[in-house]
Amino acid sequence: MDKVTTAIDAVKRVKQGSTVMIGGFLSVGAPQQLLAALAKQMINELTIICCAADYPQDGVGRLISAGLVKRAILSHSGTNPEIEERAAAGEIEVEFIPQGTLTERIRAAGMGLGGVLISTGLGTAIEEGKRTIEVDGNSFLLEKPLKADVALIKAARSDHTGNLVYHGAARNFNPLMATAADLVIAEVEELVPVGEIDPDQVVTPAIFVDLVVQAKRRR
Amino acid sequence: MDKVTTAIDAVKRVKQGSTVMIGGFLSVGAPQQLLAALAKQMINELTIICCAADYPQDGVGRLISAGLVKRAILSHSGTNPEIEERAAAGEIEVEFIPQGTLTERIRAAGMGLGGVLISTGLGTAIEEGKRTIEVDGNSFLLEKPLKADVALIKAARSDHTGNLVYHGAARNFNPLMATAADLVIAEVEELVPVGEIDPDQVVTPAIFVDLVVQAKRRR
Amino acid sequence: MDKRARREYIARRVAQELSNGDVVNLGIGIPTLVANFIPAEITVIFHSENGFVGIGPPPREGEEDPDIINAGGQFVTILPGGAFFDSTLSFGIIRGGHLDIAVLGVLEVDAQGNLANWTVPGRSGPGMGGAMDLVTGAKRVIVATEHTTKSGRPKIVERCALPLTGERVVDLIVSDLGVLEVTPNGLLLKELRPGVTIDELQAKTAARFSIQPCLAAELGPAIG
Amino acid sequence: MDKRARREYIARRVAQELSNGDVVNLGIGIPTLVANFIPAEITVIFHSENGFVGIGPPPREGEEDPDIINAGGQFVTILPGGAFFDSTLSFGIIRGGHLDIAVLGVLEVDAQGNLANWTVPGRSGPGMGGAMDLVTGAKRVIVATEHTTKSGRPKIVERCALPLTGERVVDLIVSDLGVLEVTPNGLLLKELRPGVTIDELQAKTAARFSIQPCLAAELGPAIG
Repeated sequence: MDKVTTAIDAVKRVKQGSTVMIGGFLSVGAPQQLLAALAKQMINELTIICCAADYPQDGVGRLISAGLVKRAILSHSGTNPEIEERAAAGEIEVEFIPQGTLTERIRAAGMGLGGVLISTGLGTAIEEGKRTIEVDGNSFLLEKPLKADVALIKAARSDHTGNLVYHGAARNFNPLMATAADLVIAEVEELVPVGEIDPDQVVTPAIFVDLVVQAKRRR
Repeated sequence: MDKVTTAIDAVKRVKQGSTVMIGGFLSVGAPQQLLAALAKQMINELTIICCAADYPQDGVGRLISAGLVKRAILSHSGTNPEIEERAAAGEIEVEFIPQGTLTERIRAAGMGLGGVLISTGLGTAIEEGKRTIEVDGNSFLLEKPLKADVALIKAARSDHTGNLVYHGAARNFNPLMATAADLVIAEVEELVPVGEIDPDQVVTPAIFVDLVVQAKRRR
Repeated sequence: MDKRARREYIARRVAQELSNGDVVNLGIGIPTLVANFIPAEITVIFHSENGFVGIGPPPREGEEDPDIINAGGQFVTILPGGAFFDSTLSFGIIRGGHLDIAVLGVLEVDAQGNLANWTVPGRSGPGMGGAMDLVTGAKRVIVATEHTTKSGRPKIVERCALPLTGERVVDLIVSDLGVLEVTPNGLLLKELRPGVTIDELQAKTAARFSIQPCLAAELGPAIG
Repeated sequence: MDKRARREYIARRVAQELSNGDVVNLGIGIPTLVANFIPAEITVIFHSENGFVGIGPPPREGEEDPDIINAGGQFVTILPGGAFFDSTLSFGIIRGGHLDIAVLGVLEVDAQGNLANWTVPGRSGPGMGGAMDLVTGAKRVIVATEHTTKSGRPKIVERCALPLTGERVVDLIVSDLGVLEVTPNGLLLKELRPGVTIDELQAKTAARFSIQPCLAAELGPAIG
């Protein structure tokens, strides 16, 4: 099954009000072309789930700057003054989650777990509204799975069915988000025929990927 | 740091009564040379954690046939009549865990989770003695982390510091067990200088591996 | 119909339940035969719970890769476009809703969709392996089984007596006599194998079932 | 001592806490400088929470790989023997006890080892990033900080007033004035920077502390 399409056609599947996971860490590994296409489509009222707010007009910052985000679930926003301004103005609701808890909550959704027990945040503001579970004398926070309607991810290399390989620190949240959304769109730098990627080296198997969009390699 | 040693020297670190995780699925991906060395050392009263009982005199079956196992925590024993005979005779205590629950319990130990919520086994004998946790109206079993003193694993390729790459279905439990034991000993088919394995292709980073033993490649 | 023909009938009928792009896990026994009957117009991806997708045909003799076996321990191949992974991801695929269909054999299956296939009382083994994960996690669970045991005892029962593998997990039962769906109102007979009478099926089934209206109509006014 | 010398003093002193083979995560600011002072006789592996171990020196200009940045967003390199991974494994390394030491800066640290470094009340951001995971998960947490804020306010306090990053997580505090250990009985002064008097340190510290006996002996009978 050939899953290759254009960025514009792919992002048309994102609806107003959708929950969208976006890969990348400070825009490295972010699907820049998909984000640009989404911003151009002006699909708004989005809830985004991402590692950080990246930079104004860069990475997920493209959606924030375009005013398309209603709610942001992320671990860090310090590199993007625009999200902080919009949060202060009441335009964006921001929820901060410790980065490692965010990774496990996304993975839990992808791997079909009902939740995971994590000690990060015990004794801090993160505890609020969460159940504490004791296991063998130790306390943990019950952290629930975090799912999305759509995941926009980025890989270095793909075949036409969506077997993905990543490069460097651009891997980050992309493989986990690929497992945790109803629709997974992968922007890839290099597109190769099926059979060219060694099955031992595939990081995200094609069964997780719905659409593949070829991006220009930056270097 | 060069971590390469011999099988005999490596398994001397396993003590009588230790809990030992052993990689492999029906002996594919099992550290055969380490198991042979361990059987030769006659270190007994072991608790083993593994996917299946493999075959008599093959894979973890080597330890079972040698009478070194006091307790086995695994998902399947149907290929090894010896473990069933020894269990019937009261020589080995056997605990069965659904295979997917076993993977997550090992991973939970490796990744520092206090537990995971899993629906597998609800309404079956697996429920016995376990806490049921409701999350948003659904029930799950609270599954605790499963740790070991030693993990004996197998990889296709390693550098001298223990960066591991796997081949085919021999990967199975090996990468997760590498994260969940105090001492991790990896048997590897091919040993290469540091720097020869592309950092994008490493599956088990060397920081998880304590000792590396070179095995003969079977093919 | 001999045993082989019965088994092939079941496998062929299960294959008709598959759709293009489905990710499918086949259990040992009759389910494995399903791979031989995939309609030519669709592509199905087979999942092997020991760690890959894209199971291909058995290797030619002498070309076996010792590291490529299926979950039954037999040498297989991997197709172009397949991928290997570790056991956490493999069971995450099952548990996380990424496996469209699991096809399994049973010792017993009942009117509520409960299924028993992993152990009998009084034995220590052999353990459930990945069966509990498969029946709980797969989006759709199809039982592929001969209608009765070798000794003629019904496998489809009102309530499983053996230790359960999964509770209310079965969606469809395909046997050598017909096809039954598990609905919230109990079993629904959807098809009879051509040549099988409703009386034969009824005699060999230890559970109540209703008959799908269009099938009842076909069978005549006396039935249903 | 100027600011740069103070920062280098702290980094050099933290570096002495590292052992051969340690896996270490360095926070932004003074902690990053620690990498410059690793004793020649040991090898330390630096972990970058955005997904790799084996952080190397910054690349030469024009040789930057756009996909290889540290957690602060700066271009770096990866050393031979390093490995990339996804964010679940990266935080699994931190949470699972595979990270020997985390070195972080603080806004406040207190006598119970509580630490605040992620936010101040009245601001929406910037979020904790990976800081909560690092302080909770690392086997040993070392705070590397100037002893007071720019305006001279003590950073070491009896009880943190700012929102906590972690509760009872700090093991050692290395400042430009000295080294304090967090013990079950509160803070213990282990070292004074040469030239710093106990009076100066006491004046700039807003928490009670005891003095390690051998240091007290050095300082003379009037103290401790």
